[in-house]
Amino acid sequence: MAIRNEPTVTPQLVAEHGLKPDEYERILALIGRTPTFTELGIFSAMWNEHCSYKSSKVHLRGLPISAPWVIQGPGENAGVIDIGDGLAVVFKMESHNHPSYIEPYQGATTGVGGILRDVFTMGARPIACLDALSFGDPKHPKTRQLVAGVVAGVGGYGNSFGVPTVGGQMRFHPRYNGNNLVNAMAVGLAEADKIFYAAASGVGMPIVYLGSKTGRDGIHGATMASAEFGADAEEKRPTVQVGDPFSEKLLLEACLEIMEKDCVIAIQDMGAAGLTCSAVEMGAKGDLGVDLDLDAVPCRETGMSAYEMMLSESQERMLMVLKPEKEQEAAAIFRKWGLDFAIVGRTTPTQRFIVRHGGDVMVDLPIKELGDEAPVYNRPFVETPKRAVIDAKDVKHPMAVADALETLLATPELCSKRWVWEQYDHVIGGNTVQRPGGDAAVVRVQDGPKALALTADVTPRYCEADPYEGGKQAVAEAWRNITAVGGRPLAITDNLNFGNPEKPEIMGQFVGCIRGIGEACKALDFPVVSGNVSLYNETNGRGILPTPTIGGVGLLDDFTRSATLAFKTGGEAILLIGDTAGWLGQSVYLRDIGGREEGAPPPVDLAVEKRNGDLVRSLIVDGQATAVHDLSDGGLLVALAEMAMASGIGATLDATEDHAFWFGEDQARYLVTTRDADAVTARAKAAGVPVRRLGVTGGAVLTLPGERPILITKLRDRHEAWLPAYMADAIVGA
Amino acid sequence: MKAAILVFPGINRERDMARTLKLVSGRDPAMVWHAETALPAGTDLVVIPGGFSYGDYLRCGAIAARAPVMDAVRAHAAKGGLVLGVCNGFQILCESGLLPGLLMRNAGLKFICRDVYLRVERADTPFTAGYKKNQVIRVPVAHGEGNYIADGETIAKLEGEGRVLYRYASPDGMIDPDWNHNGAMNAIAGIVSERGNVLGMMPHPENHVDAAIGPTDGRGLFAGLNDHLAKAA
Amino acid sequence: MKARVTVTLKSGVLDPQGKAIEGALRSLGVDGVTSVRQGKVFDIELAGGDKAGAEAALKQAAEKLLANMVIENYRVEVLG
Amino acid sequence: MKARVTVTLKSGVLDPQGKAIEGALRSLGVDGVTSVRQGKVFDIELAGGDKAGAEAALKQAAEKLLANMVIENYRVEVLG
Ligand SMILES: Nc1ncnc2c1ncn2[C@@H]1O[C@H](COP(=O)(O)OP(=O)(O)O)[C@@H](O)[C@H]1O
Ligand SMILES: [Mg+2]
Repeated sequence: MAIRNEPTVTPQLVAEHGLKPDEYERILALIGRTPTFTELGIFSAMWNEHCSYKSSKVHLRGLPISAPWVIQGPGENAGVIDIGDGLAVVFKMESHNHPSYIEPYQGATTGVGGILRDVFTMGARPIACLDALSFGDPKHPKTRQLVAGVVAGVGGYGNSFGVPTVGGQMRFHPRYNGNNLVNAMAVGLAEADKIFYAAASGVGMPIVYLGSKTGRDGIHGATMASAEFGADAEEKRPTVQVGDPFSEKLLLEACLEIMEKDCVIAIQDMGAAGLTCSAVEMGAKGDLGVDLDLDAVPCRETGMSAYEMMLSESQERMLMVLKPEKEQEAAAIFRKWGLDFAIVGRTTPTQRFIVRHGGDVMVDLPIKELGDEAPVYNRPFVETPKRAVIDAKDVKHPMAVADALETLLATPELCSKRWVWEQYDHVIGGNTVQRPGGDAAVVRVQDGPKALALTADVTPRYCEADPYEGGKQAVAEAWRNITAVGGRPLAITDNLNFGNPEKPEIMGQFVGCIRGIGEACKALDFPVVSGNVSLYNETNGRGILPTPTIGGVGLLDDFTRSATLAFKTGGEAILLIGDTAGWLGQSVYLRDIGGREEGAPPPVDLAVEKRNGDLVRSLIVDGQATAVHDLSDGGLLVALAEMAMASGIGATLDATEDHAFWFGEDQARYLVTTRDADAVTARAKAAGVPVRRLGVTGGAVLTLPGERPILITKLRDRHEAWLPAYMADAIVGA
Repeated sequence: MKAAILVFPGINRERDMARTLKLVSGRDPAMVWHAETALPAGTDLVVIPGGFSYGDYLRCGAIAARAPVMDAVRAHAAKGGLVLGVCNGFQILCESGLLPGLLMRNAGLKFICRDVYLRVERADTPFTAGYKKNQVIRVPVAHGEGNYIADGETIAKLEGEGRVLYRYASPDGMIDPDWNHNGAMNAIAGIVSERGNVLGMMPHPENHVDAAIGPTDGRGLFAGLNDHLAKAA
Repeated sequence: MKARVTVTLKSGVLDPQGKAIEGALRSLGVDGVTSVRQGKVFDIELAGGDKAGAEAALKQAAEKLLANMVIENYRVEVLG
Repeated sequence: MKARVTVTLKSGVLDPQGKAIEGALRSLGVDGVTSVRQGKVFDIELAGGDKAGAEAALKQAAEKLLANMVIENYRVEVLG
């Protein structure tokens, strides 16, 4: 097939498309001829890491993905779980790392927009978002601007679209210099028997294009190199997409309306590799062919080539297979919402992917093989060497416990992230029971009494030191945060951010983390239902910290039986649930007070996690716990201070202990307050859970034996001050 | 209370508002599409909810203010009918000329979502009848452009005629720049029209009505309206 | 036909964003900036070739929508 | 010295603002509008009288702050 106006496919062009020589051989063998330029573009898009998961697939297969409540596991736009009463929760997390570094505001907005689309494509109305952000060293000259842009972008999209952003994470570490991470999670609610999928069915069905017009957005570097061939190469085209939350809000309402009217057979959003991926997926999943006519595609720019249209990543677009008899009705709905609506193709019985443009057949490929025959690599990996366990006795303590606490709470790692989440509308919808600032966010389901507990977690420094334990810990912490509000953890989405998988050490991190994640999911009955892999997060040969972000979803049967972390009143006993050895390796204390980022991370005993967590949850549901907080970064005293700061109520502790006890990061622990310490202790003993009374709530200061009293208001001031002060001289985006 | 909620493309708190009106009055409000040219017969309260009408792309509320349905709202207001604009609704009312002044970008140039405290300046209006004078209520805000400004003369007039109904305040009711999160002139959070029948306010009383979720201080506004309309009927 | 409508804040109207940019420029080491005011431009393409008609239409557009006459001024240039 | 920096979107970059305004103008009955692109202007006052120096400083300001060079173009005019 030779096509007018298209460049000839040369080895150089193949290389510019990121296809390796053996991958190209595979293409030749598959189609029996030289591909056209547009076909080459399609292969490069379908077979790149992002779409094909070629480096990660073999390892992802090991993850547990089922449970009785799982309706849809990985493989669709988002995962779906059953929460009873005929309702389902649809959720997924996705990264938009690289674009957010190039253009932080737009990169973040389009990340949020993309994940929201994944969720409402399945027929769910988004009810919450979360965001997990990693930035470089605060002292790096670019960091402040990246934070300002990304946070404004996450808010800018979610606030306008109208979904509450209720939780997330934010960290700084020099290893993210040059590679900040933006992971966005969306959670939606649907009727369990009205979930929509991508698989087309029926021959001769109209394929409909919906949403915004197609422009030359996000067409990749390889394309730029060959842009001279196009009709108008007047200026170097940016590869950054611009988000349009307004159009997406209209798209949401229009999609839900036509789904409600039962017009839809199949639906797929146009995400990465836009029209290509969505059309191929619809056909391949339905064992059908697809015949597209690009002359019908609504375009924003003139003279767009087939290549450009097939690879454009313009946002806020969808592809649908409609019931033919409902075409008029659907068109009217879309027009009412002011959105483009065009029939751009039909399903065929041939299992071929045909693309026509200007009278030419530009593409004629076997549709299933485009996806199924993508290369899969079992890349070589080396296991990350184990690090030495640090003996707490060998750690020097340069300051008193009280001073260390005040210092820690004002570090970039542990300071309040209020500056971030106050830029997010977290109350819209009227269902946010627990706002950001607690363990998991709690969002009421419709009029209740059910509610969802939502969290996003990972501790990258643990993953770096020991990928397997770090992977386990990320899942365990998500499980723990849900438990700490009284939720029953149901399922997770994972967003795996790593460096270059072609390096055996990085691949070793990846494999180790996945093993840990899988093991934790299995032990905690907390399957993976969706996820996303982001590789090649590397600058100057240095990868990011391995960052497998875990987005967790749990269920509360009755949200009035939940716990928050704030102390409720004076005179209540403070109990520590779980064992404390004083693990300082990889702790924030060791790094930010001791100046040593060293050692093995705390090990995670999953059976103990489960036992301790199950007890805490039942204490909450039975009303015996008045405040609950899980212990994570910073350890016991940091968690206790957070409970005090959230309430303005102090505490008197009578335990005489050392720094390792107060700041160690041993896992599977919680702080609980109660009016009836004896009853709780008895229950813990019966369940075989270690419990220890630390002191009592009350007053306005935190008192520890042998330490100066710590004023809660002062602590809070320092805790709240760091981030706003750091961001104060951020240059406001013009 | 026969309420009608206007729905412009990009509005996103219409469901929150509808739920609250139902909760307080027991009656579902009518949802009125922006392209309509008339309000449902018998409408006694028009509500313009929050959101980002038309993406707030030109100026907040500017495009919506010129939509067909706004002529019907003007006519309703001219007859003395009640109009409540919240957040984007307030911006739309200013842009449409139904209220004076404008909402500029927050002084800190960032979107802010948090609970704020409002001092109720007078209780003898339909929009404040559910409160006591000088009562302090806690309600959330969620906006990037809520910084009320007007020229000196307009401000003097608003103040002189007692048309500032809600003001940002400290928890104990003091007017204090530290508690004026968006920098609004005279800490203005909500004003009424000359006739007193059109209220615009930035905070979201509709999000604080349900004890199960949190504070219920927003309820008074809707309960007051409901009682007022019941008496008038 | 191409045209440009420029909308600027009336003098005396506070421009917090302009102020912030002013500060930012100073801290970026751009010398001598004494004030910054931010405005908008609209680059508009029009069908037909009637320059006077276009100018009238755009004046109307500016007053009806593009500018808020309470705080903003506008200027129309039809570039032809 | 007065100067103006005009920042506009590169061609091909999506302009949701412009698109919404275009639609609004049409429904307001402003005739013949075929496209609207929105940009920004910064009216800047500078101390001193060195025109060339001002121009250089503003170019730097535009590239560092006023324009986002990934998606925007800028133009500096020193009006004197
Ligand atoms: N980027 C963010 N977006 C929204 N909320 C955030 C963000 N970063 C932190 N938070 C919120 O701040 C609180 C503390 O965060 P974190 O210390 O990570 O919690 P935990 O240790 O319980 O996982 C949580 O409620 C979290 O949801
Ligand atoms: Mg926690």
